This record gives sequence, structure tokens and C-alpha cells, in this order.
Amino acid sequence: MSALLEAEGVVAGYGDIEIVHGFGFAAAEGEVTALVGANGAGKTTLMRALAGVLPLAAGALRFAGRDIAAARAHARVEAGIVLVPEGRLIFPHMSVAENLRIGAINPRARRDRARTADEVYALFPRLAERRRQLGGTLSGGEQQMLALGRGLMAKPRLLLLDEPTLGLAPIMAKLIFSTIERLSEGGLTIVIAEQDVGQTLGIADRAYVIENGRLALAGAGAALLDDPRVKAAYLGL
Amino acid sequence: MDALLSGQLLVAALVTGALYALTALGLNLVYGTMRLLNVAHGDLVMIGAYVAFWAFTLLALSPLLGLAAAAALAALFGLALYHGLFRRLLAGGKAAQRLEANSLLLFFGVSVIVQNLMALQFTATPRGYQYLDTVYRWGNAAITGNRVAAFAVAVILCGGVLAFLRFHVTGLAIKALIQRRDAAAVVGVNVERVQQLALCLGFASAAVAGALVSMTEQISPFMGFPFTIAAFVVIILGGLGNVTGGIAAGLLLGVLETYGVALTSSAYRSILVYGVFVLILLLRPQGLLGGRRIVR
Amino acid sequence: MIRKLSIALAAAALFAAPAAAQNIKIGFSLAKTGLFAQAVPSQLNAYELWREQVNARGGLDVAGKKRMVEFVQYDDQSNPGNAVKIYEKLITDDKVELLLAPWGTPHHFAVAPVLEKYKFPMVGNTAASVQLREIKPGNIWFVTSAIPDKMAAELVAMAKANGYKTAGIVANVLPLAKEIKASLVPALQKAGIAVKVSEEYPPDIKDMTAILTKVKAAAPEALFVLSYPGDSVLYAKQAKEIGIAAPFQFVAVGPTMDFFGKVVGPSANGLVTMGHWSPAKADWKRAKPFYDAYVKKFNEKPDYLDTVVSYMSLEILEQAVAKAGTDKQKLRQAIASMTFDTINGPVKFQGVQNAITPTAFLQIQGSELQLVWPKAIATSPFKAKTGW
Amino acid sequence: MRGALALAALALAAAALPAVAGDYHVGVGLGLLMYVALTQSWTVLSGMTGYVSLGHVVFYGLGAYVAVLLWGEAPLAAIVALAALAAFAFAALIGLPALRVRGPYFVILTFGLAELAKYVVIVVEGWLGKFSRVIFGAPDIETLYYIMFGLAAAATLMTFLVRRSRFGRGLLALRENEEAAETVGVPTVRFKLLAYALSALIPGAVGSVMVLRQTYFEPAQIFDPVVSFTIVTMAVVGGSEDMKGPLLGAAGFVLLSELLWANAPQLYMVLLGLLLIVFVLFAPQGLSGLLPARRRTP
Amino acid sequence: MTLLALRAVSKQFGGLRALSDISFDVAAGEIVGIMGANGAGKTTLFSLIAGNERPSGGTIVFDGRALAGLPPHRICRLGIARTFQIVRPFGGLTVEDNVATAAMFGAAQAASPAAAAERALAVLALVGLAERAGDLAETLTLSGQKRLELARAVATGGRLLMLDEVMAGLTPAEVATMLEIVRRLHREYGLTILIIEHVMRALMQLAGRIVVLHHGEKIAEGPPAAIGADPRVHEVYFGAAA
Repeated sequence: MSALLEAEGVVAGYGDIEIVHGFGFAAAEGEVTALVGANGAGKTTLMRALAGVLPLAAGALRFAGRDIAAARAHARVEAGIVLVPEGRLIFPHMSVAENLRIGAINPRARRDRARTADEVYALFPRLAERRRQLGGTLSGGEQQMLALGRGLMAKPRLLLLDEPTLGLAPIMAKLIFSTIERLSEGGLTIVIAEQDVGQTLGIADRAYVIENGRLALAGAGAALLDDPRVKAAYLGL
Repeated sequence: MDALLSGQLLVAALVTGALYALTALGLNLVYGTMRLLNVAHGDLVMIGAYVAFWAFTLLALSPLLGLAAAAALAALFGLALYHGLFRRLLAGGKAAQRLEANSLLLFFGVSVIVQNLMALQFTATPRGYQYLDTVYRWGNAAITGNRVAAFAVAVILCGGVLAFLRFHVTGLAIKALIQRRDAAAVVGVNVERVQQLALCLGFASAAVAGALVSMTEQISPFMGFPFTIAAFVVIILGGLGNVTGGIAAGLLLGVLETYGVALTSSAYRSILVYGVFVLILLLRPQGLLGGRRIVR
Repeated sequence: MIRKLSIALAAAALFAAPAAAQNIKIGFSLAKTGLFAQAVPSQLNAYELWREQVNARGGLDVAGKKRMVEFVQYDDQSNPGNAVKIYEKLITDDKVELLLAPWGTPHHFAVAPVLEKYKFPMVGNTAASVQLREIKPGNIWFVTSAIPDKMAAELVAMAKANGYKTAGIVANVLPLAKEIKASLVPALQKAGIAVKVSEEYPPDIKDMTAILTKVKAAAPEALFVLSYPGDSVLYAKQAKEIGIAAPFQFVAVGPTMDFFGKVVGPSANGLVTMGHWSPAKADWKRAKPFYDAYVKKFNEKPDYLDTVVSYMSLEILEQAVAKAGTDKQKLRQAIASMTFDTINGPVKFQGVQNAITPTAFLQIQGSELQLVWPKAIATSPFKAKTGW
Repeated sequence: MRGALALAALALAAAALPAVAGDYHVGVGLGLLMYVALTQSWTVLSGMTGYVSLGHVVFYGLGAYVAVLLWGEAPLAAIVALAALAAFAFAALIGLPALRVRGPYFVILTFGLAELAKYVVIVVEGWLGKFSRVIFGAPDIETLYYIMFGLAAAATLMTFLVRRSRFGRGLLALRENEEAAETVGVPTVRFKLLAYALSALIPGAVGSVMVLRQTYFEPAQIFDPVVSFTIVTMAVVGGSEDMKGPLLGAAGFVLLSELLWANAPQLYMVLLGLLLIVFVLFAPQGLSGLLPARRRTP
Repeated sequence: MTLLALRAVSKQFGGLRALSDISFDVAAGEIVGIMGANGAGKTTLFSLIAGNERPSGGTIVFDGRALAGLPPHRICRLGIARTFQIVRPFGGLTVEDNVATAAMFGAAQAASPAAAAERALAVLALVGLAERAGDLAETLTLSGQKRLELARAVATGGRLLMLDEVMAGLTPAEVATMLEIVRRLHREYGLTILIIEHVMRALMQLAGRIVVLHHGEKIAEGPPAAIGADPRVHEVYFGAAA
């Protein structure tokens, strides 16, 4: 299985504060790759750097064999790297339909946007019901669906999911996870950063544990789930 | 009291309001997308007025065509400013508060320069011309042709921009930038390009407002400041960065001013306008028409 | 550090203006930028025209000796405080021999104490206020006859002479307008003319519909619009729109300026305005040549108000200097006592005021501004405004 | 120590100016001292708390108005003091609601308040039946100069003392992060209000002096927004991190504008505009930021 | 003795119920841990106690005094100090001045600037930032700023210290140091501590008692061992699968 995204020695942060100090990993085509770690370990910073929202201070980034370290965010979206950001960041004063529509702003996705939208509505019937409602008035779970749907509208080859179940009720989190599994089964390559270690590792083909901006541990998802070090790190047991 | 019910006041309120709305539109776009406080906004109105004046005086070109030239010139000016001044500032990404304060000072500098260069070039002598001066009447209301034209153009442009923001994907991108800067890039909006567009559009709409105003008012290099003020009052009223709210607030201010003055005395006009402005800022800084902030 | 810099400043000023020994330096400050900037060209044009004419004649006659005129001019940014500083600089630093007036009433008041301190004579021009009379005479004189209380009295006399019984007042809240209004109201009452509507508005007004609707409803025969150039245009445009039908419409400041005609056009026909000069007045021998020279140089008509009073102040200064030279004491004496021949006829001062030129009004008749009041100097009879 | 010596020398030179220079240079000095006083006062609020006031002319204007109302009724010293107090009281009154508003809203609000005050004064003057007021028998320039010198010195001293005080520390903390400052015990509301009122005190007095200099009072001119903009510009050009900034900013700006308008009267406004832009873009800490050896917390 | 008592505390943001009916006590000298997933309402709880937000309902009593309606600086002076999860340093001030400011204005106000500086340096030594005292706070790394947050809270001289994820993002070695610091604060300074922490191991070691929040509600309260074994807590953290 070839790597769709390869990151080497990624250094990133905000201004003078460096948060990710040289992180490397690879996301294989068609697989789910998990990044797990505590709050503040640098998962979100890394995800933002991958999406090009934060500039890379150092390191190499290859996507489908192309060097994209210098590409800006919108160029990466066009290439197929799409981030569903932490906190969802949906557009609060736009309707559900508009939120989806702007997800397809890149030229590659724009042509097919009607069909993609139908697919998204099929995936989340709840969004179809609330097509005209403003994004800001949706519940947390619906907002997460919308964020995910908006990401899918861009026709991603690689979907970056940052904390997709943050603050969600368990039932909603479950729904999101099952959706992710369905997307993966459909052949989409996914990188997911999550605190919910259990469920995340459950669906991941491969996982990387990030601690203090550095790689602490890597392995197959299921294997890490039983790793005592992971258990110790997250429950103190 | 009969005067209150006359169509004349309504006509005045609508014309004034539509011009307020158009003037404020550009300021809102520039603030909304980039958090730049453009205190030189009125000077773009002035530039637009001069372009229309010279086009009419030298080339006998109708100001309704001259406004296209004014828009193009202002858009170019916006592009030049973007590359010369603001790109660095916007890319810096330092605290937003600093950006706003700095942009205010930069635009103040721009304002001083533009006014005085214009005064050097054209002298401070007031200028003006007549165009579509015929009065049309129906019922107890009357209106000159140029005011009808100004109203129509302002309404069409405001409506056009609203439609563009609503229905065109690039318009949607501008709205995205206004609502959530951080998310716009994430969904694939070319932030740099959209910012340039917003600045050009903002500058151009101010210049068009200037071209319209030149048909009914005298013009001079120092005429811009009151327009800057009016535009700020309107966008505060409508909520900073809320384009639809701004347009509604422009019309509202026109009505408020016209009827407020009719009910009290014209002597209180400025107190009324600034009083409303200050009260809104104190009591409802998100704007009269702005929704409550979404709490995360 | 301040001292060192101030020496450097003085040195810089010295290098900047290497004075030819023969030239006579005449200093002034105008509001070239800021609040009043758009009013200033009327005045500056008069100054420049005069300099050109004098130098073309071989120079200014200074008690029999001809010297070329050289201006030392500054911009006071419409700030009276700056004007004070500049006149101090002109006197003490630039050592000008004569001074011309700044623009506007506030600036005249502001520099008056400086003139008094240095006993430096200056003929004022673009100032009009009843408070001018309170200034200690001897160093400053005002050529205008458009003093607010006198204007009010004459306006009422004119309205009464034409048989108008009702009046309306629309006034800006800036000083000149308010001063006229303060005298106008009691004068109208005394003359038995009923004030049916009276409105005030602030200088930044953008729409007069509300006011004019009330005026239209009251339908006064005589309407006094005490306005400034910008709002005069606004009035004319909106009065036309709404159809203000008063046969006597007075618009205070603006109609005498060239741009007013261009913006308002033929509908301005019949408006009455303040101003005491017309090139059509044949017995003022200098009037027509001045008009022609101005139009030739600037390709537009002079402002019958500001350009005229500015030019008059120069003529007065010129004639006084020809007799008395630049000795301050002699010059003050000369200005205070001589009778001058100006484009506006003879002028003689009493105290700080022009005692000869009558308070008068102009009316737009066709493409001309005609003197219509008082009848003694009228160039054409008053004609009721018949519409827009 | 060297700084103190330089300051003393500067003060001495300023005090000696009327004795050695003509009225014009004293006039320039008066303008300079005025802006030193205004800008120093402004930094007590805007430099220390980050609440940028774009309407400081309102205090200047009120002071001027008080002086005009009292001229001839009270001795000069009392007029200046009352003008200062009036501005102080006004700031204390409007500060409570105004300081709840932050960031660009506060900037625009202060501007709006100044304009509102201007039009209120215009209407009040109308009620009083006054059209404009002329002041006769105003003090000579030397007297005004020395009063202004005292005000500039007082304002400089005030910024110096505030910066070193516990109060000043509280202000800096709230500028950096208002919520964190509250949480470590800084009474932010009270401190902001006091800073606002203090920053209004001297501008009130300055207004009273300047109206006596102009001998003419007309609200539309006294409440000139250009004064507010100039203060902010000077603070930017000079820097507002310590008391050096306003001194440098006012001196640099006033002297430069004197040089420019004497030599290039037509272009000097354009050049000043360019200068402002250059400073904002390339020297955001101002002239004082270009001086060596600086430690940011006082 | 009960130092802090919460009774039916609720907080509503618009239509969103962030906290509902939270009640628990903290005795003087205790270390109480708060845990819960993101969005569970932990930080909101701190903001209510510290006065940064006003409760929509319920009462909070500190040392026998109701805190309702008091502004944060008054609450700080009564003896409650907090850190912020998202660090809020006074970026443009030096590290020393950050802490000295707290010493000047907090519950135990230093008599003079010199005394404030002295206390600041002592606290900075405790958290290991003594060498950075003269640097601007904004130049510290994240972990440095976390320690600065802690130092600033301690320097106020309050009796109740509320720590909001002070160990998040620290290396295991740094976590160990931080644990030691917190223990010393508890032992030597006699502080009562309320601590939100995601690094569970740390929380389990420190706290005598843990309160678990989930979606704004208290779902469990008890000693660490019991909490670790609680199936509901497991469900919240690992999902139903585990």
C-alpha cells in the first residue's frame, strides 16, 4: 500500500511558540490513520500545518508524490487535502445549503457540486431536513455533520478530521464514527486526530501517538488499543 | 403634521437612505473581510465625484457612464493600496486589535495624502454641474431626475451586491471570510484573492456613490469626511461586517434622519445622528440589526 | 535642543526666501487646507491677480518708489491658532513689510491681537460679524458692508418696500447666519411682517426636505435662507424639487460664486443674495476692468463677494502705501483717514468699519448678478422670482 | 541618569525660550508644549490600557468652552483649574459606559462622542443666544507659554509617576489581558475609569489656554477632529511605551511640520501623511523604539 | 471544615445549557480533581467560581461568604486564584512583572514593589522559571507559559488554587516536575487545590477525591480508585465499546 501523504520532520507553531517539534508519519492510500495524544500535545497544530492553514516552519510534505510544503491552503484543497477543523468552524450566518456549497468552491469540485450535495444529504438525512436553516442555529452534533459534509463537498482524496467528536453526546459520537467507517470503506483516505482513544483506535488501520509535539509511539490501531502504555497515558491505570 | 404624511418626506428618506447604504456598503466589505478600518472611505467618494465631474465637463460624458470609470479607477487604487500597504499587514497575523488600530492610521495617512494631492491638482475651488435637473411630480411628491437616477443606481448596486453575495460562489467566499476568517482557507477559499476583490469592490462602490452625489452636490477635495462619518454610523448601526444589516441600516438612517428632523427640528439633526450612533455603541455594539453572537 | 532647532528653522527660512533688495515682501496666511479650504480660492485669486497687475505696472508705488511685489504665504490649515503663529512669524521672522488678511471671521479675530501688539496695520476683507465693532480700532479695518445687523435691517426694508407681508427663515447654525437671524427676527416684527416658519440646521446637513416641506406648507412671501455655499446649493436644488414659490428668496452666501451658476443653472434666476458690487455699475470706473482682467486670467467669473472685498482691501492698501510708504505709524494714519477709490466705489473708514459702501443685495437675473438694493445704487430693478 | 539630565536640560531650554526668542518661535514652542501635554495625557489611557481614544479633542474642547464661559468672571488660574476639572468630571461620567466597549468599537465610540459633544455645544450656544465668542484682553503669549510649559511638565510627570506606580502596573496588566488582570486581583473597571479621567484632566486645561491664544471660540472649530488624529499620530510616530515617546513624537512632528510648511507649503500635508504610513509600517514602536537600550516593562 | 461549597450551580449560554445543578464541597486542605471530556463544562465551572462568568442559578459559598455577583478581582482578594487553560500571560510584560502584578493585587497584597518582586522571584524559583524572570512573557514556550500561569495564581496569595490543565502538553518529565510542584504547594503552602486535568495518571496520584462531569452534569464523585473502576466513567472515556 503506497503512502498518499508523507510528512517528515514537520515543525510548526504560532509566532515564536513552537508546538510541533519535528513530527513524521505517513498516511497510506485508502486507510484510516489515527493521531492520538493528550490535549495540547500538538494534534491540532499538526493538522493545521498539514492543511496549510499554518505555515510549515520546517520539514517536508509530499502528497501523491508531489512536494506540497510551500502550497497555500486553497491550493492543497484543490489538490485534494481537506481539513474538517477542530471546533467545526462552520459559517454561522449561512444556511446549511450555503455551507455545503462553499465547501465545493475549488474548481475540481465545483462542477459536480449538485451531485456531491445529494450524496452528502444521503449520508446525513438530518442535514437535508435543515437545508435552509442557518449554520449557527444547529445543535453541536448537526454542526459536526455539516462540517464533515462541507469537507466532503470539496471531493477530498485525503480527509483530515480534527477532533470530530469533541463535545458530542455519545450517541452522536457513535454516529460520526460509523460515518467515518463508511467513508473509509468507500475508499477515502482519512487521517483522524482524536482524544477518544478507544473508538479511534478501533477504526484505525495505523496509529501514531503524539506527545508534546513529538512522536511517542506508532503501530497498528488495534494493537495500540491493548498497549499498556496507551492505557497508562489515558486513564492512569 | 400633514408634512409627515406627505410623500415628499418618504422620497427624501429613501433617496438619502439608498445613498447611505451604498456608501456604507464598501466600508463594510473592507472591514468585514480584512478588519481594516478605512477612514479614507469618504475620499474615495470624493475621487468618484471628481471623475464623474471631469468626464461630464471635458468629455460631456453622462455621470451614469462616468461612474463606471470612477469605479474602475477606485478599484485600481484599491489594488495598489493592497499590494503597497496591506498585504504585509494582513499576512503578519499579529493580534487583530493591533491590525485595526494600524489600519486606521494607515488610512488616515492615505486620506491626508489623497485630499491634498487632489487640492494641489484641482485646487480647492468647489465644482459642480447640472445633469437631469428636471423635476418630476406625482401627487404631492416631487423629485428631480438626477435623484431618481441616483436612487435607482444605488438600489440596483446594493441589490446586485447582495445577490452576488448570496448566489455567486465568489460572493459566498466573501461572506465566508467575513463570518469565519479561519475557516475560509480551510474550505479552499483563496483568501488573498478574495481580499483583493473585496477591497476593489469596496473602493469601487464608494466611487460610484461619489459619482452619483456629484450630480446633486457641489464637490471639492475636502468633501469626503462627512461621508466617512455617515458610513461608519451606518455600519455600526447595522453591525460591523454585516453587509445585509448595513444596507438595511443605511435606509433606516435615511428614514430616522428625515423623519426625526421633521418631528423635532433640523437644528438637532447631527445630535440625533451621533446620539443614535453613540447609544448603539454603548448598548448594542453588535449593531441594531446584528444577531446575537453565536456562543460556542 | 529646541533653541538649536529654532535657529536651524530660521536659517532654513532665510535660505528658502533670498529676498531681492528691491522687492517688497507682503505676507499672509490662508486656509489652503482643512475646513475652509474650498472658500479660499476666491480670495487667493484676488491676491494673485493684484500682484500680477501691480508688477506689470512696474511694481508697487511705495511713497513714490516702485518696488516689485513678492508674496510670503502660508497655509494655516483652517486653524485660527496657526494663523496667530503665522502672523507672528511673518512680522518677527520673515520681516514682511505689509500684511494681507487671512480667510474668514475667526482668523481675523485671532490675528487682531497680534496686529495690535506690533502696531501693524492690516486691511481685513473676508470677515463679517457684529462683533467686529468691538475690536479696538487703529490696526485693522474691515472693507465689507455686509455686517449682519445692517443686512437684516436692509433685508426687511427691501421686503417691505416690495409689499411682502409674510416671511420664513431657514438658517444654518454657524455664526454669520445666526447673527443675521438674531437681528432679522425683531426687525421683521417691527415692520409688521409675520414670521410664519423658522428653522435651523447644522452645517453637515445632507437633505433639506423636512425643512422645505414645512416652508412650503407655510408659504411665506419672503424667504430668508441664511446659508453657506454648500447648503445654498442644496437649498436651490431641493427648493426647485419641492417647488418653493416665494417671490422673494434670499440665499445668503454662495450665489455670488462662479460654481453656483454651474451647479444650479437657470433655475437660480431671481434669487437674491448678499453682495454690494456689480461690474454693471458704470460709475464705479474700476469695476468693469477688474471683472475683465479676472475673467481673462482665471477663465471664470469672480466671486462678487469674497473676491471683491479681497481686491478692495488690496486697492486700499496700495493707495495708502503710495501716499505713506511702509512706515507703520504713517500707514495707519493714512488708512484711517484717506478716502479710497475702489472697484466698489469710494471707501472711507470710521473706526474699523467701511463708512461709505452701502449694505446692498444682488439678484440673479439671467446670467448676470445685478445690484437691486438699495435703489440708489441699483443696476436693475428687483424682479419677483417666478419659479424655478 | 543621563535621561534625567537630558530631560532637565530640555526643560531648562524650554523655560528659557521666551527670553531669547521672538514671538513666532515662542508660538511654535507653545504648539509643541501643547502637543506634549496632550499626547502625554493620551498615553495614560491609550498607551497604558490599550483603549485607543480617537476623540481626545472632546476634553480640549470642553476646557476651551469652560474658559470662554468664565472669561472675565474668574482669575486665570481658576479658569485653567476649572477647565481641567470639568474635563476630568466629564470623563469620569462617560467613562463607565464607554469603557465597557473594546477594540475598534471603543476607537469609533470616542470619535463619535467628540462629534456629539461638538453639536451639543453648538445647540447650547444657540440657546444662550451666542453665535461665536470673541475674547478681548487675553493674556500675552509669554504668560500662556509658561502655563502651557507647566501643563506639559505636569503631564510628563504624570505619565512618569503612573508608569512607576502600582496603579500603572495594574493598567499595563489589563492592557495585556483584561480578564487575566481581573483574575489576579486588579480592579480593572475602577482603574480604567481613573486612567480615562486622568488622561482628560490636562487636555481640559490645555483647551482653556489655547482658546485664550486664539481669542475666538466657535465650537465647530475648537472640537476639530484633526486634533484627535494628530495626538494619535504623534504617539505612533514617537511611541507610547514610556514618557520619551510623546516628547519625541510631539517634537518631531511639530518641528518637522514647521520645516516643511515653511519650505514646501503645498506638499507638507502629503509628506506628513507619507511619514505616518512609513512609521506604522516600518517602525511600529515609534521614534523611541529606535533608541537603544529599552526594557519594556517599566 | 468546608472551604468551598457549590449548591445547584447552573450556567446557560443562550440556548445552550453548559452546566446544570452542580453541587459539591471542597474542604480546606483537600485536593479535588475535576475530570470530564472536552465540552463537559469544567472550565465553565472554574469561570463561575472565579467570577469571570455569572451563574444562571445556584449558590457558591467560599469561606462562609456567598460569591454571587462579586467581580473577579474581589473574589481573588477573598483568596481564590485560578489559572487559565488557554494561557493568558501579560505578554508584553516580563515574567517577573507578570508574577509581581499578582503579588501586588491579589489576596495577600505585597506592601511594596520590592516585596512584590521578592515574592515573585520566590514563586518563580518554585516553578523553575527563575532564570527567565527578565524575559518578556510572550517569548516563553507553551510549557513555560503554563508554569507562568501557575506562578501568577500562587503569587496572589489565595488559599484556594484552581488549576485548569496545567499539565496538558507537557513531557512526562515535566509532568513529574509539575506534580512535585503541586504537592509542595499543597504541603508547604497549605493550599486547597481544585484541579482539572486530562493527564489522568497525574490526577489519580494527586487528588483525594474526583468529581466527574459529563455534558454539564455531575455523573460521579469519589476517591480515584472508585472513579477508575466506575463503568460510567469508562463509557465517557473509552466509549461503550470498552
